[in-house]
Amino acid sequence: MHQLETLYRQIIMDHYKNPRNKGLLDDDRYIKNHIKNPSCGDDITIQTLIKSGEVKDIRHEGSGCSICCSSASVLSSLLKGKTVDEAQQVTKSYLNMIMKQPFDESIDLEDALAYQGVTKFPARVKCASIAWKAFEATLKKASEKTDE
Amino acid sequence: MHQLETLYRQIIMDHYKNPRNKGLLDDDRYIKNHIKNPSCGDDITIQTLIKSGEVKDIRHEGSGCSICCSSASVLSSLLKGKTVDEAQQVTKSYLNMIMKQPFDESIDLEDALAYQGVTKFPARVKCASIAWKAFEATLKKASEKTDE
Amino acid sequence: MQNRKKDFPILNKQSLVYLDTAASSLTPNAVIDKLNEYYNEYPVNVHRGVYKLSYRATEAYQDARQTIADFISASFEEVIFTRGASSALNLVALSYGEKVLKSGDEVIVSELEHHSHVLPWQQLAKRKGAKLIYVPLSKAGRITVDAFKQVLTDRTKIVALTYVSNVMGYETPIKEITRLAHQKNAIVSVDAAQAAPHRAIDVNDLDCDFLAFSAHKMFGPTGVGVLYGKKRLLDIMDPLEFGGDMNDNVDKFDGDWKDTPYKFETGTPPIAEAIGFAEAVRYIKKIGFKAIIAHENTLRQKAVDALSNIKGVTIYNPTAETGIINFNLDDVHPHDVVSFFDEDHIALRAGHHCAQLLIKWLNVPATLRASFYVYNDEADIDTFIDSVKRARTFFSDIGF
Amino acid sequence: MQNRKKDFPILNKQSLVYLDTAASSLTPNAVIDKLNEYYNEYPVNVHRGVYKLSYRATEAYQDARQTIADFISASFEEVIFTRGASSALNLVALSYGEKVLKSGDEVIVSELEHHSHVLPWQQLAKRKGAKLIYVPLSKAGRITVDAFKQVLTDRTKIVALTYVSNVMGYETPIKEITRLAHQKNAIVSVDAAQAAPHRAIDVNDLDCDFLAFSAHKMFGPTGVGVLYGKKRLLDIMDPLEFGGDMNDNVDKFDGDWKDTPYKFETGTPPIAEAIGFAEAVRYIKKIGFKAIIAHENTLRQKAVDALSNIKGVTIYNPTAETGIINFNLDDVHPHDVVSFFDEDHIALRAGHHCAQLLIKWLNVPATLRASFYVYNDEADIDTFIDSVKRARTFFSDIGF
Ligand SMILES: Cc1ncc(COP(=O)(O)O)c(C=O)c1O
Ligand SMILES: Cc1ncc(COP(=O)(O)O)c(C=O)c1O
Repeated sequence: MHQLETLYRQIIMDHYKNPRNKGLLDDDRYIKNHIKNPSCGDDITIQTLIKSGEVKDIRHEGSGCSICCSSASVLSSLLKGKTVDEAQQVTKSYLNMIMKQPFDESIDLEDALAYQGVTKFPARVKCASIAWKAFEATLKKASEKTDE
Repeated sequence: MHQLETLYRQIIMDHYKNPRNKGLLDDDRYIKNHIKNPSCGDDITIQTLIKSGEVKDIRHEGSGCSICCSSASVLSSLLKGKTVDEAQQVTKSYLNMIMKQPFDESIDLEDALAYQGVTKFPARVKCASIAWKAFEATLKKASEKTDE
Repeated sequence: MQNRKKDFPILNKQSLVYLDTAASSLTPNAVIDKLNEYYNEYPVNVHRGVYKLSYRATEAYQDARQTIADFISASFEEVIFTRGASSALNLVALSYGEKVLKSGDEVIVSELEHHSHVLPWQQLAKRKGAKLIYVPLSKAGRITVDAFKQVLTDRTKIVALTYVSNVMGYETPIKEITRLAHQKNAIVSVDAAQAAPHRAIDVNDLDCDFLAFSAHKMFGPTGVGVLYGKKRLLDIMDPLEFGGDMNDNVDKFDGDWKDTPYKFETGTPPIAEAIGFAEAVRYIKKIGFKAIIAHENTLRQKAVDALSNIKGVTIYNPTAETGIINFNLDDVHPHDVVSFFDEDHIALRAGHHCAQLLIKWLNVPATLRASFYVYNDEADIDTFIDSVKRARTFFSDIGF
Repeated sequence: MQNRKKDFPILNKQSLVYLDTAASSLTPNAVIDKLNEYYNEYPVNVHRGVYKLSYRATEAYQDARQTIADFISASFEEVIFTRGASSALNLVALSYGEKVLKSGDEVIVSELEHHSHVLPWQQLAKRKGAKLIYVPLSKAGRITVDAFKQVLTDRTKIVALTYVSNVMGYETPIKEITRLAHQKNAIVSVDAAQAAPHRAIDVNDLDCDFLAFSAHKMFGPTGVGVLYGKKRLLDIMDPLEFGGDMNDNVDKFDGDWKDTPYKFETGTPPIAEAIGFAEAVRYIKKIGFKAIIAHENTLRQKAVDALSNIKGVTIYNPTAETGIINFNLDDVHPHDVVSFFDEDHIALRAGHHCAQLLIKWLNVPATLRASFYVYNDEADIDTFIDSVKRARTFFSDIGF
């Protein structure tokens, strides 16, 4: 078995080939965040609709490798419908997991758990994090808006 | 005896303390050459009057260490009155001598022989060569003028 | 070619097939030893010291310049040490270009250019109201003399072209282009970052006006590159940076500069780097370009032949004359493929290779690039080809 | 201070009293080893590689930036790697100065400046029709807050001053000057090339806007320096050089740039050099500035006391607070003296030290400069003083 098989899990390939929630909407109520990975050219935009403390919708668009594109799709299906607090916790757990930091295992990462294998490929950790970082920035923007 | 004594010969000190032919003239018939040593700030101008294939007069002005200033004085007294050809040969011999190249020992370097000691102080070779290099450039200029 | 792997410490430490020379070459012992010699024996500043150690450093630094001048048949004062090729190419635009380029003038570039040789001119042209003209590439992606003739006009002031493309490995007919450009009084700036490591360069023969390359792509250290310029042009150019060691007399409200090359090298230069660079040049000369070219051709041909027989692999530059292969596995993003190679201890590059215009011209999101140098051997090619085959199967099997 | 000589290979190879740190410091084993580690174990390019070796190089390069950011209490994106301090100081003038300076504006500099911190502003001011204003130096040659107040006006846009003079060793009251300058909305550029090796720097505490230094004066390799800039200012500045790795999207006729620090670092950066620089910073931290300052003060005081007792020696900066002594043997050109020291295996510098304005202010043709660092000890001072005494006798005896 090639080392790489531990990375390309079936869930990941499924989201890569059949991305959920793909394509951006022309809707001002959404918060948009765009992140690029200078080291490999991955380029993802995450578009999020937040209302009454809940993540109502997440859309994504971009180009990149399978890890990068699939993780945007996984994120969108996982966090849609969650409260902002829950989404924040999942995001934090996920990012800690792929960066080999301690993370709260009681939080259910569901499909996103498939990315645990990326820890063995440090050069690809960024690919798996970029969509989530964009979403994290979205939550920050949203909380700043609420504070106003 | 300090190593340096082989460098600071009496002739050198004499020309340093009592420079011959010092000070530039306001005379258009003279050819002027100015050289700087970027590595230590020595700065010498040599002014030469050449007529009918003879070095009629040499003046010099500048600032620098004792080796640099004295060598301009030695040069001026040594080459004044020589034919251009003789001056050229002496200059070539002198520069070869201080750069540890083979040189024609039949050519009498007179006082300039005192600078042979500089070969043991490679960092000072430039100091001993700068006036002579300026004079060499003068001869080149002169020969170009004659060619015209 | 004799086996050179033993000259490279990294190749004796681990299993590694290094196919990323076009990004940076590996460093041989000779160069590492030279750097150590500087730091162990005379790690002091140059130019201004009158003591022996500093004299030694100054001599070594000046010798380095002469060695590199000789390497390209230039003269001492035509060789300027810079931070690297990018910095050197920018200097041409920021000093020479800044001085001569006027509104309405034309600058010829190409889509084969590395960003470092197109962006400086693009931005200068925008600022000056000059026009950036792209040589139309041939179907294969080449710069041809015929295409160049189509864009050369009386308004052409600058021609800025790459000597060897860092993605396609094509050699530009610089000599003929320079001859034509000079007929129109245009000057020619050559990006030789990918040429200098692999081809003998004679600037007199080429007759180009500027030429730049980097040490780290030709066995040398990081942190240093070279700009060659014709003395006549360097003489009329203004320094870009002002400061220590580039000036003669400094007054409160004015100063004057030294002659080239010093007026372009303010501050403490990359001393160890320049000395290491010269050693790298000596290493190249010892092997000889004839041997280098023959060796790279052999490896390249072997790899191209094998790759052509693998289904689902596209080669974008099958006819290149230097040791670069630009390819993709169909339907698999190159970053995915590169991880596969990495696990097989094969290092090669995926991305746009700082040549987005070419990647857009190829109409792909990114490509894989394998590039060869003297430390590669036929066994490396076998390992590489075997890995490509298994990668092809792997990615097909998991559903790409 | 424990004896540090053993950390420096050159001091174990030969008899050497090295008193030219202000030009370049010697290089310790730790830094040399770090450079070797890069060239032996992962001598590859950064940023764009997705394979393990390149990842390691990228991480090491990024860690280096963080280490240096921490060293001056800056943040990661405020640290730009340059070719050296000169290049860094020029970047401030050529990018920030170019953008904001208008005709009639005033730029405050001083005669204590190294050429690299006065010429960039002098030339820019000339080009822009701005006014260069010199802080009048005190009788001792210092920049004082009072004198600064005299020249600070509502038209002051830029204040460009040295933190520690490389000839006089004086420390400028940068913090107070910055406070005053900010009241007039002027920005402050600090040349810390001589400060960073010898003083803890906290850019937040100083509140200066830009600050530059070089690796080679603080145990690091040649070929690299740093520009610190406040993020807010770096954000509005345009890149100077364009090319690979500083851009995001590149189109034929336009491109956009990455954020700071990357937009200022086109091309392959000084990778080994930055990594070695960070190791140098770790070496300094391990010793600690408290110990460094105490040690240098001890040596300096001992040397000044002894020199003051030698007839025919003039010290120009007897009250300096850093380890630099600027002096002359009366009636002997410093280049003559320096050869004497050289024969005694003492390396120190003679000349204008790239500070001609100060040399003119002192009204001498050139001076001798002895500067101390952690590898010097009291025995070095004894050797030095003994040599000065014998030199004094020697030159007097032969008739100077
Ligand atoms: C005070 C000062 N500023 C700037 C510089 C320039 O540094 P570098 O030569 O490393 O560019 C120096 C060193 O010569 C210096 O002493
Ligand atoms: C063709 C070409 N030009 C210029 C460069 C820039 O060289 P450097 O990154 O050393 O500045 C490169 C290397 O990336 C290159 O391949």
